[in-house]
Amino acid sequence: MNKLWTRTLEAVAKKPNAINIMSSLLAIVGGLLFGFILMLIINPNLAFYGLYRITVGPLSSMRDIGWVLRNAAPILLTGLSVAFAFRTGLFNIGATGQLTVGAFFALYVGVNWTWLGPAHLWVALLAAMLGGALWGAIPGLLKAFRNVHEVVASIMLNYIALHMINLMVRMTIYHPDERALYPASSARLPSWGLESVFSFPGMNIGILIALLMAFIIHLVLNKTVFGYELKSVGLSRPAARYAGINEKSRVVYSMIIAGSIAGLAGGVMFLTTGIPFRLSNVLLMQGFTGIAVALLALSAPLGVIFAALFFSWITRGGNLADRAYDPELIEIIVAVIIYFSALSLFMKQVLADFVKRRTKEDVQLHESQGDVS
Amino acid sequence: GGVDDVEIALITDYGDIDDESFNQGTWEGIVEYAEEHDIAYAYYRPSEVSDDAYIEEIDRAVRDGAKIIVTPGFLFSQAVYTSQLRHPHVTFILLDAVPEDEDEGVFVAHNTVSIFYDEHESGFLAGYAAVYDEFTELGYMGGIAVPAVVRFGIGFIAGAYYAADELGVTIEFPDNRYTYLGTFNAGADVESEAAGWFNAGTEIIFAAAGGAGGSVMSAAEDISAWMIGVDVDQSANSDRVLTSAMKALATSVQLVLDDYYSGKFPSGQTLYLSATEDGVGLPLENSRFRNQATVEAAYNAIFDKIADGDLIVPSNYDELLDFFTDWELGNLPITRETVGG
Amino acid sequence: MEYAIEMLDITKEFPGIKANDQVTLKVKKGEIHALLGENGAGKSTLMSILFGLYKADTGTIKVNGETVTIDNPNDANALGIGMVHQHFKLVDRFTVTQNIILGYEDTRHGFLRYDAANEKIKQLSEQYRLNVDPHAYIEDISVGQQQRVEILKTLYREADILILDEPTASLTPQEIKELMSIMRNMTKEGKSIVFITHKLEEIRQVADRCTILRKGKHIDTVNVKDTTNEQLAEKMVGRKVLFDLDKKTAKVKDAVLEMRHASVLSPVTKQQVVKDVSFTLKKGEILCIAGIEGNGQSELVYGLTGMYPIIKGNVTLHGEDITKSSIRKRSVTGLSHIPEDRHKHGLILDFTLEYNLIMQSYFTEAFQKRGFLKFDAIREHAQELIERFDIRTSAGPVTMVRSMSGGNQQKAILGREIERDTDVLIAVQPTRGLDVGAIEYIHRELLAQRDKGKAVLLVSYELDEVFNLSDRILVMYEGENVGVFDPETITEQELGLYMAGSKRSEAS
Amino acid sequence: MSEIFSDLSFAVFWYAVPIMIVLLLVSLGGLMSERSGVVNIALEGIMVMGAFTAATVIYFLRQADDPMGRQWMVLIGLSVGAISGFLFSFFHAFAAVRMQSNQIISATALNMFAPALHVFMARTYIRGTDSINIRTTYRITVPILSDLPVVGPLFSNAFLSTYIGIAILIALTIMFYKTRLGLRLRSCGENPHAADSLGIDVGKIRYIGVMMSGLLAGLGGAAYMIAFDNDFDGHVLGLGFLALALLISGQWKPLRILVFAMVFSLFYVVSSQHGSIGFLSSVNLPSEVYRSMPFIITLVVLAFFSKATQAPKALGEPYDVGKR
Ligand SMILES: Nc1ncnc2c1ncn2[C@@H]1O[C@H](COP(=O)(O)OP(=O)(O)OP(=O)(O)O)[C@@H](O)[C@H]1O
Ligand SMILES: Nc1ncnc2c1ncn2[C@@H]1O[C@H](COP(=O)(O)OP(=O)(O)OP(=O)(O)O)[C@@H](O)[C@H]1O
Ligand SMILES: [Mg+2]
Ligand SMILES: [Mg+2]
Repeated sequence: MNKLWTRTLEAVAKKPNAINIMSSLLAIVGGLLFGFILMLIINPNLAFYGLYRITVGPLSSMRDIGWVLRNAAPILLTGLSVAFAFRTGLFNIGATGQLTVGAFFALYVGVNWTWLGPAHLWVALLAAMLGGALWGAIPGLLKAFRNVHEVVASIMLNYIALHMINLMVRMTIYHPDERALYPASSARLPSWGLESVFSFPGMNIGILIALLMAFIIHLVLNKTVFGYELKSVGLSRPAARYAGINEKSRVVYSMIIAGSIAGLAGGVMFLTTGIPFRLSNVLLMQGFTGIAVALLALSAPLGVIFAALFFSWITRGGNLADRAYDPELIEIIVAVIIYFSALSLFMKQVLADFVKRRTKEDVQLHESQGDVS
Repeated sequence: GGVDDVEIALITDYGDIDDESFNQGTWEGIVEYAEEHDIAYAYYRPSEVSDDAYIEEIDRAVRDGAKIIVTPGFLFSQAVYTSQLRHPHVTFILLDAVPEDEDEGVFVAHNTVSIFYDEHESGFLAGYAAVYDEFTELGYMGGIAVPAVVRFGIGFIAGAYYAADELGVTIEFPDNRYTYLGTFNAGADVESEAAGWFNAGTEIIFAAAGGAGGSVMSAAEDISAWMIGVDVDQSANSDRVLTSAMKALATSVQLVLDDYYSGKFPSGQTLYLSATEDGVGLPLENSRFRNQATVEAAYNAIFDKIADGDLIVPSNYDELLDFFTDWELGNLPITRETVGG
Repeated sequence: MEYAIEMLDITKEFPGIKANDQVTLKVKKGEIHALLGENGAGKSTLMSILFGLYKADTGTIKVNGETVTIDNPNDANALGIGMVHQHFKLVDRFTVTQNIILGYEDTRHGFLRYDAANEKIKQLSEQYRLNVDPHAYIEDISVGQQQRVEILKTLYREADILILDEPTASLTPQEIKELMSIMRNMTKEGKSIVFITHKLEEIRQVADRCTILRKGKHIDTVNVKDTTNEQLAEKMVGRKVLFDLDKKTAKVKDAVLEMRHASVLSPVTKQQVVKDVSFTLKKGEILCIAGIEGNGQSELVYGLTGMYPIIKGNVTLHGEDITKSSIRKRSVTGLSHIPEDRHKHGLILDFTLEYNLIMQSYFTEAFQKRGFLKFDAIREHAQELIERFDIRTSAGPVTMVRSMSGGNQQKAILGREIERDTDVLIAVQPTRGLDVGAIEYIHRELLAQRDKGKAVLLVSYELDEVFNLSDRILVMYEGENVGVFDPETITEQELGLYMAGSKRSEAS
Repeated sequence: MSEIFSDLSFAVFWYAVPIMIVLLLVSLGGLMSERSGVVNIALEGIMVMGAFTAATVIYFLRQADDPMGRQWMVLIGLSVGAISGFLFSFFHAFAAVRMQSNQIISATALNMFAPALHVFMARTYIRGTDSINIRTTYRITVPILSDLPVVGPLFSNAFLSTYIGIAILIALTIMFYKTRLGLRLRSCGENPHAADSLGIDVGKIRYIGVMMSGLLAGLGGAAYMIAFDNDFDGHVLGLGFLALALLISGQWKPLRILVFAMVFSLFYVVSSQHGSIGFLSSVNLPSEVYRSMPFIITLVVLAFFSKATQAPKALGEPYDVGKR
């Protein structure tokens, strides 16, 4: 037993990824602990109920799991977008704007181009990516050729998108209930039976699309020449240039791709009914959640999958604990978890030391036994 | 889980029950009634703005034992359509909308009543009273051009010019003093825009813009100008609120609750509450008219006219045009593009 | 005899390596004490401990006979110890004065007193003939001047024990001469100096005694007068080092690279830094571009490789005009480039070694198929190069390059570029900051390439390197070609005159 | 003509200036942090924290029915906002400096934390609802000064925060360029290794930088709430990010930041008052166009005027001695 424990620890010690994952888990546990203490302080009698609802609640029924998966899809994509940009040395704080533009493009096609027939949905999704790409391209170009800091450009573009898309919707696909029209049935994400599996009408294939995207990005970044170039530019522009990589164009491409992923999130969110694309002057928060998701995943495309699922899960838990504790409590807890995950470096150190100590002790243990025999 | 039971439940569409508007009005009605007859009540905030979330919240209310579920706002039409069928033994009060399904269309089930308000009449009364209170430069700020907001605006125009004609005064209410802010949220830009109008001479702004109305209030305070609140009596929020173009959310909900408990529930009906039913109006007692007496007299008179159907208040742009020609109010300075709807 | 510094049995371990192992160093008052050792021998570490940047695991330090503890640079300053670091520690966007007073500021009513500081700095820089302008911004002054600012820092803090960590690594011959005389002046003032360098000649010129480290261990401390360079080198490397590279006569063949009346514009300064330069590079020769640093040599190379634009004239490679071609185009047409700044351009420090080794060829059939990388091929390729150029690493192909020592990083670049087997090899300052062992190795490789019939263009600021390797010498002064010479016929002094601009030949 | 002028001067003095002050305060906060080498995208969250605490104290002070002059409440509100921002930013400092962690993650955490805390507290302990309402006018008119010819308007119907803001701008700029702390702060952002080798405690300096940024951002949040969001619901509508944008646009230099803050807030107000400024009121574009105008203009300005970035060289790198 002890040996097994040690061996796993050694395995962990060898694999840096494993250490990363463990430190992330540690952060999560720490955050939940903090939340529990908070709940105890606020209302002791409900604390256990609350913790139970938050953690187990979202997994207690297929329906709840359905919720988790459905809401994971958009933040998985925005997270992916941010993570991808990070890996190529750019901070895409504009995901929310790209998402908004993507959503409009998708809805415009989804509402009007009914003549597309069976292709309708897929064209709408492409439109979403196109819209996002467009909105991502602007800061990319500005950075590459007028060296405007991408963060500034993106922030400005977030607001421009917000207001201009409101206008576009008002002029083209407006529904008097302060929202965009729902897409035609031919442009709605099908559920491929997931609906009945999860007995949740809101369920659709959005999550599958998101997962697919995550794998594609994983491949692009880690297996392809293009990914190699992007990462080079991300790590050292001058060196990339020396290596003959056209770093300007790579910057633009990477923003275009990041944008298109965020745009796709817009499509996945709104190519359905029952979720209105509302006219409002507040930025869609999925874009910002994406930043947290990407960071919790240490910008690894596959890690993003888990980070997004986790976010969706814990948020769901928060809503389930409603009436015992305000859902804002969960937002607080999530924030704390993110914060702890920021301390991952520290956590890793702790883990590494711990692992070392354990293994050392063990070795000594065995040696002493050896002496005895 | 140790959460106590509920009989009357309110589901908010978005925002909280202190939105100085729909949720608040309805909630106050429920609280008052429930406290009086001590009935358990509670309100629920859906996790997001989506039919699924609404339906789920309704389900949860039902699980908590809710017998009556009040859903204020048009966003609920689909959710109530679905739920009224899934919970035939639960009663639904839907405000400002009818249960409607994307494909199936409208259907008000036996366990549901939907209530509309004639906002245009409320707006008319506000404009009328303002002009009678010797305001000559008026403006209108709507949140977003949803039907109710548009009707408020149209009524306001009609009322203002109608009063001006009666009094034989000329008023300033030009095209660029009628706008939709594109938001229901408070913010510096809204406050600044309103202040700009006041500074340029506008004396009073009718703000049918939810939270954004608060920014108009701030502006009015800063520049000691006036504003007119909406939906609920907002006089308490600021002493710059001249009056409020109310919809009797509280009272209407209470009426229906009363009917329900006395077994006279208007099953499957769609009620249009107008002046006739005291469904709309101004809170005279809390208004700050500069010449209270005159305004009150005029108000009561015109109110009865409307209530008795002697005066038909326009509710869309075409009717507004006709209204102007019928009553020879001169030509309408505010364009169709601006009013929209 | 009294010692200014005694470092006794110092041990310092970094994760995975003992940088110092029971090292002892004793520096007499008023002497210049050289510290010699291969790359990674532990010189900087030892000095960092003395200066309070690192904390020794074990061992004691005495200053002027007193046992002391030095936990941070402040303690060191208090004890009159000052250090000039191997990698300059200057704030580019600050003025000279700001850099010098930083951490040692003098204020009146809470405001900085620049006037007083400027005065003191002027006075010091006259006393030691450093001539630096207190108001100049660091990013605007030459490397040599930056060096002197570092020295001024220590003088400003009235240090009387100075540590100079490879101060000459990036200086021009002239600047080195000046530095040496500055050092002598300082010892006249009674200051003691620890002098780290890889250049035995310099030790011979200024140092009184020399301590040799190898792989973190103390090997010996000797009087410089009583030992030969060969002995020093042998102690340092642990084997005989051959100084005379048996250089065969060049078998020069036809021209590959030609530059005609080319002018290069620096995107940074927007200045025309290379003016109307022409030359021809032939197969089988090493053409060396000599000159004092900052006379357009680097920019000339940037122009050749396409990193800077050529605004006038043209360049042909194999007779093909590449004046306007992209960097990639040129490198595939047959240019290899060992860049001047190995950290900025030559390597991606946070990539693995194997990834760095394909920087110039990842896109070729060898390493990719339909846009996907061939990881096995990449791994093999890395192992080959590690073998062939004996690149020392902690984890083989997957070592993070950042963690490798300077010498091995340079070997990696060299290997990558040579292995591409192009006709033209451009090497800029390939031996900067490397120990004699590594230098010897690299010199041999360059000669080997030339003997294989490659054309080598070498940019070097060190005359002995120039004379040891080159078949022809092109001297640049203020961006112009002031003459091409035969190393056999021209003397160092004469070349020096051309480099200083006081002489021009019509032959160019 | 004169009418247009009066419209404009109204727009400027009543609204552009207060908004500019808010943005300026927060950007300067960002400056302190980023010039010391620590990225601070937590400005948004810290603003919320400042606004929330300020709103809370004023709310309870007012329970006692304005026991003191309004400006006293404002002063207390601002101070509390500043202090809470200062304390709140400690968490970012701790993670970014002490723990050498990714500086964006901890900041993101703060951004998520503050609004949640506001709503939670407001609902559970303060009012039972999302928002804390302290609505009234907090404008101030200084007796004599307001009659002065040129600067007069600056002293009538202004906010206390305006004067505080201006004072801080001056003090900070001097501190930044003329004092020991300023010099050390900037050195830590440019080359911490150099600073360290000269015996400067990089960690300490960065703590100071980050927490000063917290102080200013908190102050800015409070100032915003008092001036424009009297019914505070835990959102500052991205002003924190905007301030960050101005910081970068201003190339991390106080006076350039001032310029950008001025330009932006001017366009912001003018476009929101288009309906009432003489010549503009005739141009009748959709309101959305006007709303996006200030952002578009800023972007265009940047596209034409941003040269090589002057970002602090060590910005965003956790400082660890070992790294070579
Ligand atoms: N901060 C550090 N962390 C880990 N290893 C280190 C660190 N600093 C130095 N080392 C290792 O310690 C050994 C000695 O390094 P040091 O810089 O002292 O060598 P050096 O003699 O100065 O070499 P050079 O002549 O190239 O400057 C090297 O193997 C180096 O990789
Ligand atoms: N050697 C000096 N003598 C006198 N004054 C100096 C000296 N060096 C700097 N100063 C003064 O210190 C102040 C700050 O100068 P500094 O060069 O740091 O500003 P800056 O570099 O423009 O700052 P930023 O990096 O924000 O552009 C200026 O007033 C400058 O005049
Ligand atoms: Mg106000
Ligand atoms: Mg060294």
